[in-house]
Amino acid sequence: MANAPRPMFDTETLVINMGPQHPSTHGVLRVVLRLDGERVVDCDVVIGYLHRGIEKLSENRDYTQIVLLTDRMDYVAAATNNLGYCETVEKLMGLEVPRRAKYIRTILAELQRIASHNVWLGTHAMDIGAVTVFLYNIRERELILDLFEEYCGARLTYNSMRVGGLPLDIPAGWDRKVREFCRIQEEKLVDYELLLTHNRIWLERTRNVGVISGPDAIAIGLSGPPLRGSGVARDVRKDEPYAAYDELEFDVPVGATGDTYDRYLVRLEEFRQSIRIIRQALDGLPEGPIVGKVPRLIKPPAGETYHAIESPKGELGYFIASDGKSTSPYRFRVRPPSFCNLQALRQLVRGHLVADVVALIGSIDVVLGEVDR
Amino acid sequence: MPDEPRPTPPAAARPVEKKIEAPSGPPDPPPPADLAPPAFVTAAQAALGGAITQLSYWVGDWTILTTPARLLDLARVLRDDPACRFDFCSDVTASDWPARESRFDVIYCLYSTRRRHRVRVKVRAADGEPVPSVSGVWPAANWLEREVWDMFGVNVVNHPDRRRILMPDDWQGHPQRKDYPLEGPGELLLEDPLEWLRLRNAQSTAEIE
Amino acid sequence: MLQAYVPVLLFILIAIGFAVVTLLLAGFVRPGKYGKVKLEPYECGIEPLTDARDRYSIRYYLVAMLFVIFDVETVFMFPWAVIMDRLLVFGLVEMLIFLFILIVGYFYAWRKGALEWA
Amino acid sequence: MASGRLTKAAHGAAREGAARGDGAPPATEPGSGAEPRLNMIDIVIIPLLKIVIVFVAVLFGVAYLVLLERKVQAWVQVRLGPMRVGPHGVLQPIADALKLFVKEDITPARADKWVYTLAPMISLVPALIVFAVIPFGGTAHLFGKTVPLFVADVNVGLLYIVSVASIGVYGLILAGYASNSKYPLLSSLRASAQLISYEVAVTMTLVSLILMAGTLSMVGIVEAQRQAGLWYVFAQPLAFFIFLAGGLAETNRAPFDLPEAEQELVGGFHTEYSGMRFAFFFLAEYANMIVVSSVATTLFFGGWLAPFPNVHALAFLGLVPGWIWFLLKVFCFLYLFLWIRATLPRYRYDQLMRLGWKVLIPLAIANVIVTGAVKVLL
Repeated sequence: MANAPRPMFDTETLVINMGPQHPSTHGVLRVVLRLDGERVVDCDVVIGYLHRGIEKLSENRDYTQIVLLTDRMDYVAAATNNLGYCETVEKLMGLEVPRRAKYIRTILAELQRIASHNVWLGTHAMDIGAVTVFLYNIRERELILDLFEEYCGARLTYNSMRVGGLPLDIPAGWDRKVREFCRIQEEKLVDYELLLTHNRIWLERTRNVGVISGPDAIAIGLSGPPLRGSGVARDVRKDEPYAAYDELEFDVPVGATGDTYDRYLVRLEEFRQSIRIIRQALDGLPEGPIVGKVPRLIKPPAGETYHAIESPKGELGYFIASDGKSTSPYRFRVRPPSFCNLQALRQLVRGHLVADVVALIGSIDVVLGEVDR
Repeated sequence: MPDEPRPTPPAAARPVEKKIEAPSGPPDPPPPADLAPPAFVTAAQAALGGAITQLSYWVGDWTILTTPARLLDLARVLRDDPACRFDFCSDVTASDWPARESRFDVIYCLYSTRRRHRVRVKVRAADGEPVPSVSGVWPAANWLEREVWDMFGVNVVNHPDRRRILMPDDWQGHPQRKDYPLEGPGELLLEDPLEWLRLRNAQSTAEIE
Repeated sequence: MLQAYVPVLLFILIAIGFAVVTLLLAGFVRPGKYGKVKLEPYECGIEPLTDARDRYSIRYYLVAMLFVIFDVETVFMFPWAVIMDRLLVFGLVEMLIFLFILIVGYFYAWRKGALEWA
Repeated sequence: MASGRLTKAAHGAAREGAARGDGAPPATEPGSGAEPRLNMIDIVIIPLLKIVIVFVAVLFGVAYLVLLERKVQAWVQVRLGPMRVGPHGVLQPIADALKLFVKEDITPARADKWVYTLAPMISLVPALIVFAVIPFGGTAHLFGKTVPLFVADVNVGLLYIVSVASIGVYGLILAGYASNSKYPLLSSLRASAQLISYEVAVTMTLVSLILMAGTLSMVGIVEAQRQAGLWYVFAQPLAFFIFLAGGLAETNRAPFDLPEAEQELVGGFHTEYSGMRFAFFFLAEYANMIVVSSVATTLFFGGWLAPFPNVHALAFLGLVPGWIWFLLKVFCFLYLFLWIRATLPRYRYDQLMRLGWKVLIPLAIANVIVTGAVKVLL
């Protein structure tokens, strides 16, 4: 493109802090940009402003109490965090979870994925300047929060699962409301697409912005929609099924070029796949208990394990080491998908403009509560 | 010094205390005799059997233990061997077993996006013992190793960018060590308590101003 | 002829007066509690590492230069456009020559990459 | 000190204006033969009245445009918008103005204090004084006198608008520079690059309009449209679209609101501003929106002319006073602005510049050539 003699135009670079107090860094992310005009020469991503030491805290809490701490990591998708944690402890203890609990967990996790993607789409579009989509998405997310409120009484940090199953069965009529929500969400998806998918400005702002190839994405540790946007069909739900995913049918959408637009398309398709999963799970929801045989005192035998699930942001992994003597984990480690995805930001933004930095942070979909823990 | 108000309560009499005396490491049980190791394990063994000090199997997870010196060789084999192809570094973390002489376990959780299998690699390292960085093998390990350094003080060497990541740059101590109290740094643990106190007071006066 | 400008002048005076008086009046009612931190320039909560008034990218100057060239030439066309009725073919040919020079300059700038921003 | 200089300059100008006002009657005396008192009324009092009315109306309009924007955006976004201050929030602008009036006004420590104060004024004043030459209507009969519904009809009206409007950009540049903060600086660089780029395209399209009308007077252009029986939007659709895009860009409105993109530059050049000085930027932006809408209405949509003058069945439309048509048209433009803002994402800097320099300017030049050729050949 630029056949201009580059060096002639070189000037001193401007160092500018984007964040931690910035409207588009999705919390307290700080990106130190080195700019030549508006072009990003280099950047340094600084995190840790929301570090609360959840890992350390968890090593001083009971296994049952930790569920509550996991809520505070990816607060946009708290139930997913609960699910990952509970499954890890169950794996460590060899607990069997009743099928009904697995199905309800799947429904909750997928509702949560839709809620999280709603927040993502809204904020991402707003970062690029399309304000209205945000309000639409928040409207739909509100319906999910209502569903969760009816299920467990909370709207943001649910504490909605427990080791071995669920604390509560679904209330009467809840499934009907979930179906109703699915219908509404499916309709509204068309609205979002009308506003964005074929919008020329949207295309110009997202196409060929932050392109990352499949092998590069794997190497830098991307997971979830950003990885799938680069054409790698990797989804923990398919590859290492957990909960009830092995009994449900769904597709894993992948992108072609790995740019911001592909990541957008992948997530939009995931809305539809999640709705599909929820419908199937509701159709096949088995009867039975919601809690398996769980010892009164949760005290796994000595040993350690790593277990990953597919959170809305990517691979959410838990590594738990038990010493076999204590009722709290000896080592509790979370592999937050946002943390690893955020690492790619530097690679993505180099050579792009300031406006793209914002678009790229949005397209990675980071939640700082999870990055910093 | 005694006149100075103590910045935090002493580290003694905290629940952490009872952990320090406790376990000396995870059992890392060997695989049962009737269980055939998967292809990636045999391939790794065939490629550099000497590097694998121990093999462990627990609740479905395979763990390969190795030494810091041979870590990079093993990492390359695991990434490049056609039977392994562990191209995705899920996680790098550590755990602290202070009762043991080489107190840190550095744990690498690997995944193959092509073969769809997982393995963990584990390295035992003493405090200050150099552990080579694997970020040359998996660029994803960059930040993860920074976190390991930040939280545990595992001496990751040849790292392209070894800075603290979650804690402030001038932080003293490594918070996820077992002898680091939950409520924050007591002066007992500090590498140089006087220096720390001086910095802290200077900072708080600066804040007041 | 110039009478028509009197109201314009009055308007300008009133507008300036409005701006000045409002600011002065606001000065009497607004609070003024000053603190050191409050007066820091905004940089997302971080103390600025460097001064903002640094040298910045030359491309901005390039835009300014191109603007001056193009805008001045456009303004030249205003009187021409007004009396086009009288100039007719002569005026058209003259302006085409003028525009031709402008367009040559435009394509020169384009080829040189002066129109590549960023 | 600078403000002192400014007021002094203003005094000087006032004296000059007064002198001219006094000096004018003798000049017209021989021709008109009327008593000088009447001339005084014609030249000073009536314009003064009109100025005050226009001025207050513009300020009022700007304040309520803010409310309108919030309401329109809210309706697009299925919510209610301001509802608390007064019924349906109609008193919201007053509350906003009052709040900004009594809000603390901070000058950053390292800012250039005088420039910092001057910048918002430089931004606001041109936005307001453009209204001096905008014809709001034809004539009205008041108290037995025929009063033209515009403050002034100067023979270089369009040139006046172009030149005055381009002063406004200095406000933004100086604001960014004076703040001595990086976001405002980046923003003011963006603003200057963007505004001057689109200025070229817009000025160029105006040339083709002048070719059509043969005059620079705003009133003259409307009259020319009346005589031609054709609104220029139909004769010059391309020019209209270039003007619209350029107008959006020059008023910093979405999708070209890059200089104040709050998601990137956190508000841009007015990041550091607060209180009344911030309010000035705000006023200027919305006043500019009204300016662009008014100019577009005048140039392309026949100003105060009623639509369909030739259709007999719709002749009753001509009974509606011209200024109502004018306001209606302006309102439609403003609504379009707000609607666009609620719908479209934002352009990126390089795309914006590319659009301006590589698309709009060539199109505008081509349009001028074609218009000139057609005019000569027909």
